[in-house]
Amino acid sequence: MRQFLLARLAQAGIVALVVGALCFALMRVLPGDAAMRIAAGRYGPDARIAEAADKVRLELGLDRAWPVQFLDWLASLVQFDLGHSLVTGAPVVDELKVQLGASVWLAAAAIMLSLLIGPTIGVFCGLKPNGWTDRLGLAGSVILRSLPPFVLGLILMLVFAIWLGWLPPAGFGTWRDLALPALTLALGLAAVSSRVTRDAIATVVKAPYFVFARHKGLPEAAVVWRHGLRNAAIPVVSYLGLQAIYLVEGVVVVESIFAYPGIGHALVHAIVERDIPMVQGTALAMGLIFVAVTAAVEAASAWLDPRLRRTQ
Amino acid sequence: MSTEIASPSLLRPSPVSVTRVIGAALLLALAAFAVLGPWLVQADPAKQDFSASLAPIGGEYLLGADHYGRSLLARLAHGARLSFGMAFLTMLTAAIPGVLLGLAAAWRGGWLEWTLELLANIVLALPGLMLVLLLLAFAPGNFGPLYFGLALTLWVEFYRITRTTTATILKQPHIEAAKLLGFGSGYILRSYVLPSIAPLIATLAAFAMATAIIAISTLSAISVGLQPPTPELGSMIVELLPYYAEAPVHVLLPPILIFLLVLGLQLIAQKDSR
Amino acid sequence: MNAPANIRELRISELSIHSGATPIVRNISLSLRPGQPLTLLGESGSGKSLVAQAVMGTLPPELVASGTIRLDGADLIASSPEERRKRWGRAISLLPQEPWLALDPTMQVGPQVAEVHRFVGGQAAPRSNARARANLDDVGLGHAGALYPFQMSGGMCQRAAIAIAHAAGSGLLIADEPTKGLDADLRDSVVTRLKQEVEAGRLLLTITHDIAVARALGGMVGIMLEGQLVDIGPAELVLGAPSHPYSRALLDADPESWDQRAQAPSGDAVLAGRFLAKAFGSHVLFRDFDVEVRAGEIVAVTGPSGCGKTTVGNILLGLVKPDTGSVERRKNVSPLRFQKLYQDPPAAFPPHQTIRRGLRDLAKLHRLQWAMWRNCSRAFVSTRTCSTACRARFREASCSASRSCARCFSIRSSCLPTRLHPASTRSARRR
Amino acid sequence: MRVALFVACVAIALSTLSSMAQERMLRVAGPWEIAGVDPAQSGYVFSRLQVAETLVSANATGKLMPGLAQKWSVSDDGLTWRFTIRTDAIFHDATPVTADAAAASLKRAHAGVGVLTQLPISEIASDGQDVVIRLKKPFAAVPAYLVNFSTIVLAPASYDASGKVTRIIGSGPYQVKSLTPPLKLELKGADNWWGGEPGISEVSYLAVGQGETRALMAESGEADLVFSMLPVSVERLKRNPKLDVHIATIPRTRIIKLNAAAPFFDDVKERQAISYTIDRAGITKVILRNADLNATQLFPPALAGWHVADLKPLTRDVDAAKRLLAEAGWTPGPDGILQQGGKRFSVTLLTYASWPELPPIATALQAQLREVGIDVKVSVGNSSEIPSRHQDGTLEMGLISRLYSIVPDPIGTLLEDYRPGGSDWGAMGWSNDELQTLVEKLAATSDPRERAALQKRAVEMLQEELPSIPVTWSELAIVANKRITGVQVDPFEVNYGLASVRWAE
Repeated sequence: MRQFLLARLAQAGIVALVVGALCFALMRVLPGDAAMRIAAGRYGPDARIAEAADKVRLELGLDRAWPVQFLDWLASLVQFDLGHSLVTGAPVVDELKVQLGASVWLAAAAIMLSLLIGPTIGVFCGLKPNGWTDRLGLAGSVILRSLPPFVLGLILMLVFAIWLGWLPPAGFGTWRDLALPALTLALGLAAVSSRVTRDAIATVVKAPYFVFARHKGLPEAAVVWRHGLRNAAIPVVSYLGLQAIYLVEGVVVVESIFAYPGIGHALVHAIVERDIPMVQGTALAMGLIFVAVTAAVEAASAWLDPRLRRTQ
Repeated sequence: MSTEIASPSLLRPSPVSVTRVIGAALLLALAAFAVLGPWLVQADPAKQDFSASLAPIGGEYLLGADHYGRSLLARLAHGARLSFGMAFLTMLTAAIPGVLLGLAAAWRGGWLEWTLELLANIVLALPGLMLVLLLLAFAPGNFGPLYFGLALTLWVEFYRITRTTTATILKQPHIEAAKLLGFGSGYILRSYVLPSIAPLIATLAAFAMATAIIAISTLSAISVGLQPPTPELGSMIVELLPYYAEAPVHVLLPPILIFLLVLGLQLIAQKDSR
Repeated sequence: MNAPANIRELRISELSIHSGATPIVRNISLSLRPGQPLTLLGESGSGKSLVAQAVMGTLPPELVASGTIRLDGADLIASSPEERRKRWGRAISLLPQEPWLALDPTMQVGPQVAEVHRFVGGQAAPRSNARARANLDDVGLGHAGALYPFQMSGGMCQRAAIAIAHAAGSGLLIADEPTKGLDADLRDSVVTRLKQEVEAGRLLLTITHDIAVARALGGMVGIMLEGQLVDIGPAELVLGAPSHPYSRALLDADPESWDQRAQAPSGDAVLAGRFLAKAFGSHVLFRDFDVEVRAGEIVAVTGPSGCGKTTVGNILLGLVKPDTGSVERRKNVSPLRFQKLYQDPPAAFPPHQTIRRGLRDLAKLHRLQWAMWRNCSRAFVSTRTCSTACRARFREASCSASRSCARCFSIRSSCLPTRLHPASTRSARRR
Repeated sequence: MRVALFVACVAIALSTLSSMAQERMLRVAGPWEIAGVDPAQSGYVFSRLQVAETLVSANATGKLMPGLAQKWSVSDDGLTWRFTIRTDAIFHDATPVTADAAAASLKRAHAGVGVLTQLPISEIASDGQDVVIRLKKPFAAVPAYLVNFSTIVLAPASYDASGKVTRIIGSGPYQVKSLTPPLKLELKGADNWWGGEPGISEVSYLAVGQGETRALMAESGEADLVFSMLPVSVERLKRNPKLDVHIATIPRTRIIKLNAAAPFFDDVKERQAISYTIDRAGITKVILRNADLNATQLFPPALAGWHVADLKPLTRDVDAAKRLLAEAGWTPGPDGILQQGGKRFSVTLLTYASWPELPPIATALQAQLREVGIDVKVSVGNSSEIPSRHQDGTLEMGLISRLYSIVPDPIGTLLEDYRPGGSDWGAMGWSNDELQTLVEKLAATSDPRERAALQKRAVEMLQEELPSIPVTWSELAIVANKRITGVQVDPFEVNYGLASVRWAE
């Protein structure tokens, strides 16, 4: 267990370093005048950007040699200081707390909802492959996959906010606000996870231990519950782990349509506005989340599948 | 219990499954629409006619017109060619290196595998959106960085799946037997490993194409996609979206094309039920 | 619950199984009574497993059974899927082949036994657990309740499966190839267990290709060939003085009845291992192991499973590196001339390639005359012993008709001028 | 099926809970995000939502009104302006608004990047109850500049030791209860605003970037007051019996910024031809859904004195455009694109998505220009690319949205945009001595009648020369739920008068 943690910690360190360096390098080589972009980001499109950019350049020391800037970043990183956003001037850590925090909540809610929807449907589809439930499940999954998230979001808003009037179309802060964006994401996730689950269940159903469990005389519910779900969950969990990572950053459109202050939104702004500390901080946080999620997936897989515990 | 007796369905030549035929027909029809459509539909997809703004379906414009009065049929045909072509290209660009690197990592192991694993993990840890946006910053509005950026984030999945599946296959006795019989690595990978992983890769590829199209539309939604007046299915949805209340069917036309593509791919890639 | 439900007779009459219009099993009639187990003996593809499936009610939907199967009067063929399913565990239980695959890999063995009491017997959880422990104790696995299947040997899994089949207390026990993949010692202990079940009053229907099992179980023996029951009668009679020519051929093919092969004069050493040692982790398999194989010589390495027999073979073939020691091969002998026959022959064929294609590629690789090979493979296809099913499967090597594969495999290896065939456990028993 | 049922149950539970949670809070939604607390960055949010105030304010016609300064005067030489701070104004931290505090805020604004940097200021000081601004040369529009949001007056406690704004302590009717950048701001009524108690004491502002979402917030009743509606939603919202839609034309014009130094646009005929090519009526009808926004000249009617009613309007005339282009030496090439001396008339139109309607208008312009044989590539980028490409001279065409009420008097913007050498958002590679003299004279003149003539002439010149080509004017559409009354539309977007909004009974 300690070894596992240490290895994870080392991995996190490597990820932090590489991600930071990579972002820094990429942001450096981007064409265009960073000061101009920062100025536009700060003062908006009506401002006198060129003049503001001169001030920005001076204020931020963007003229310094880039190794100096990078070492600066590293030195502060060691003290857990991610610097200040070049655009808002607020500490990057504070911004991340709000935006990454909001995104993580959203992602968590989405995953929870998708777990209720996707695998449940997947199990019913997988128990009778090619039955009508399965075909319906396939159709639903394909429809949800072909709708871009903003279209799906709009449809949900129309249904839940306008037609039924149950939920607010946008906003954040309460769990009512979380419901629609989370559902939008969850449906997108469930579209795939239901198929993954369906395939996993269909495989399990054919497995000798599942057949034997039936031959033992167990009622079907017990067979599925005790021998089907756990075994089918193994591939589903590793799939969901990957999804969770895509989710935290892949939600930018959902965030903007639901006016939800997430990290995707922040990242897009930070990149467009050349807010290097913000991009680095975000990428770093995302990298660490990636490490954490993979570790969690490994732990969950090991819990589900005793065969994996041997190797640890 | 039945392993000892040949299941009778194996006695007959296995019938090509109906769903696959439907899937293939669907894909063929879409491919024809994408390839031939732009030639058959004479209308210029960029020609505007304000008097025909949001013309209804079935009138003078067969599939209606968008808010600028541009023929939606022409735009869909050109858009299908571009979107499907680009998705296909993205998928190939992701799949080929992904599969090859996966095979290499599983076959050679050692430092090569270690390095590739690290690389894959870094790419996974880097937000994909960031990669695409950064690449796009070099040449805004161009296909090149857009599809390259998407491929760069998508190859990892191919790599990971190929590596793990190949690793399990390579442990099986028939590989060992082939080695003892003197077959070279090229032959083993080509004749033994590739056929085994092909169905999985096909499924992944289907998903990757859908992902690519949706990703491009998502990027259009945050105004970093392709530039007007390029007819691309994703950006068409974004353009038409504000008119959802007046012309809901118009908005849904491009998603319907995407739906047919994903459905076709899904049907064709679906695992045999047996 | 463990006392078997009282079933007096299983009577199969005129059982035929068709796939479309093609009969696969024809006119089987037999009956089973307490105290008198019945063993169906036959080759792969002879249809014996289908008979068991028909009794169990698990025939694939494309197969149609006709005739009657009466279990104390109830007609099994006529009953609905729900009725059949109700019988599982309660009236009929099945001892699966390859029990290490039939046990849930993610669940400890104890609960897998206990759930039978819990869900089939309707017992409360603590009571089910206690009974499960007793069941496991009965088969000598009292200590193993907390183990996962992957932590157990094949024999332990087999015993666990027996405990499970036993737990529900059904009146009829069907054992489908109960000794598949087990070595001689384990085989004997499984047979002993089965005999105990018979003594406890259960009906026992055993499906096997292993004559030794049939002999040991006694009772009645039926011999199946191409879907027909060609011979049936008391074991001593059928196995001792077979009347049917096929029965005789089958018995002659049994390794037990093989003639002792005269030891060929020993030539030079073709292959030798000196001071071999191998350990997996902290588990030492062997140390200072010496072995030498001379030309014309057959060397057998025997021992219980897990003792490192296979590893020795792999070391000699160069597939595994020994921790210490060295392997010497005769000079100027191509490495291709050291080949291996596999324990599980089907697994040694690529699942996505036809055997013909594989052989052709092999011929091309070594610049051999394909014509000669073609004959060789044709010869194989036309052998009478290769059943219909098997012939169809010849197209796809994914067949699990293992003997056919084994034969096929021998052809493949023997086409190369091979000097050494380390053969794995199955043939290691041959002396 | 079960899932649907479950979702339905959850939703029902949610809806019942939600109705209980309804508070009497004025919920406002608008497109602006709050990037930071610096007044130059997001002072407009705090000004519009009446958290902070400026010395001078403006009414709906652009007439200057007293704000924190109850009166102002200028010395005879035009070099010294005195603004007298009202005595009853109090910051939200209960300290009084003094001339000292106001001067400090203005000094900071002057040192930063706001509009004050454009004034010829030599000194800002306080003198008793007066803020004194001394100039290097006379400048008539100083009070108008003090309307701008970057000059909001904040309490001394708003700044940290280095002079950075850390929080907003203003003097308006609302004070900040909580701020969650970049999307949410919650306000509560200030205890003793000099203008009295606000009608609704709790306000929450949510930044909603997506226009469709804003419309849905209004329709669902989740927001009481929604700013800046998409043109397509306006008609639908007008039909909604629960909503009131208010529309005002605002002093913002979408113009094509041209590089008059480029061979494509160096001839005034070429610029006029482009103007003739543009189907302004079509664009306003189809994309903006409001034919009144057809920009027949640079300034909209709302800008009194700057809109010249009898000016010859800019119209569409494709034949005239073709003729002018031919006169300028452009002949159709084999591919239908005009060429001159082997050079194709192929240009890049740069625009940005900060204003959602710009890319669609650019797309329309692209198709229209193609009709006369001009090949336009549209490039949608970041707003900074326009000034950036202006600076390095590579810009050919840009579609921009120009605000003429950065100070309520457009002279500030004109002064900037059409100075010699041009400016980021103004002319490029174009200068005109006559206009320059006119504008400078205007800047120093405060007599209205004298100004009117000068203004008219300036507008006429811009119409003839077309250093940048007006395309459409802009409107501000506000949707208010009928639950509330007293909503006003401020075309200058100085403040939205939330304090006077009441619950309708």
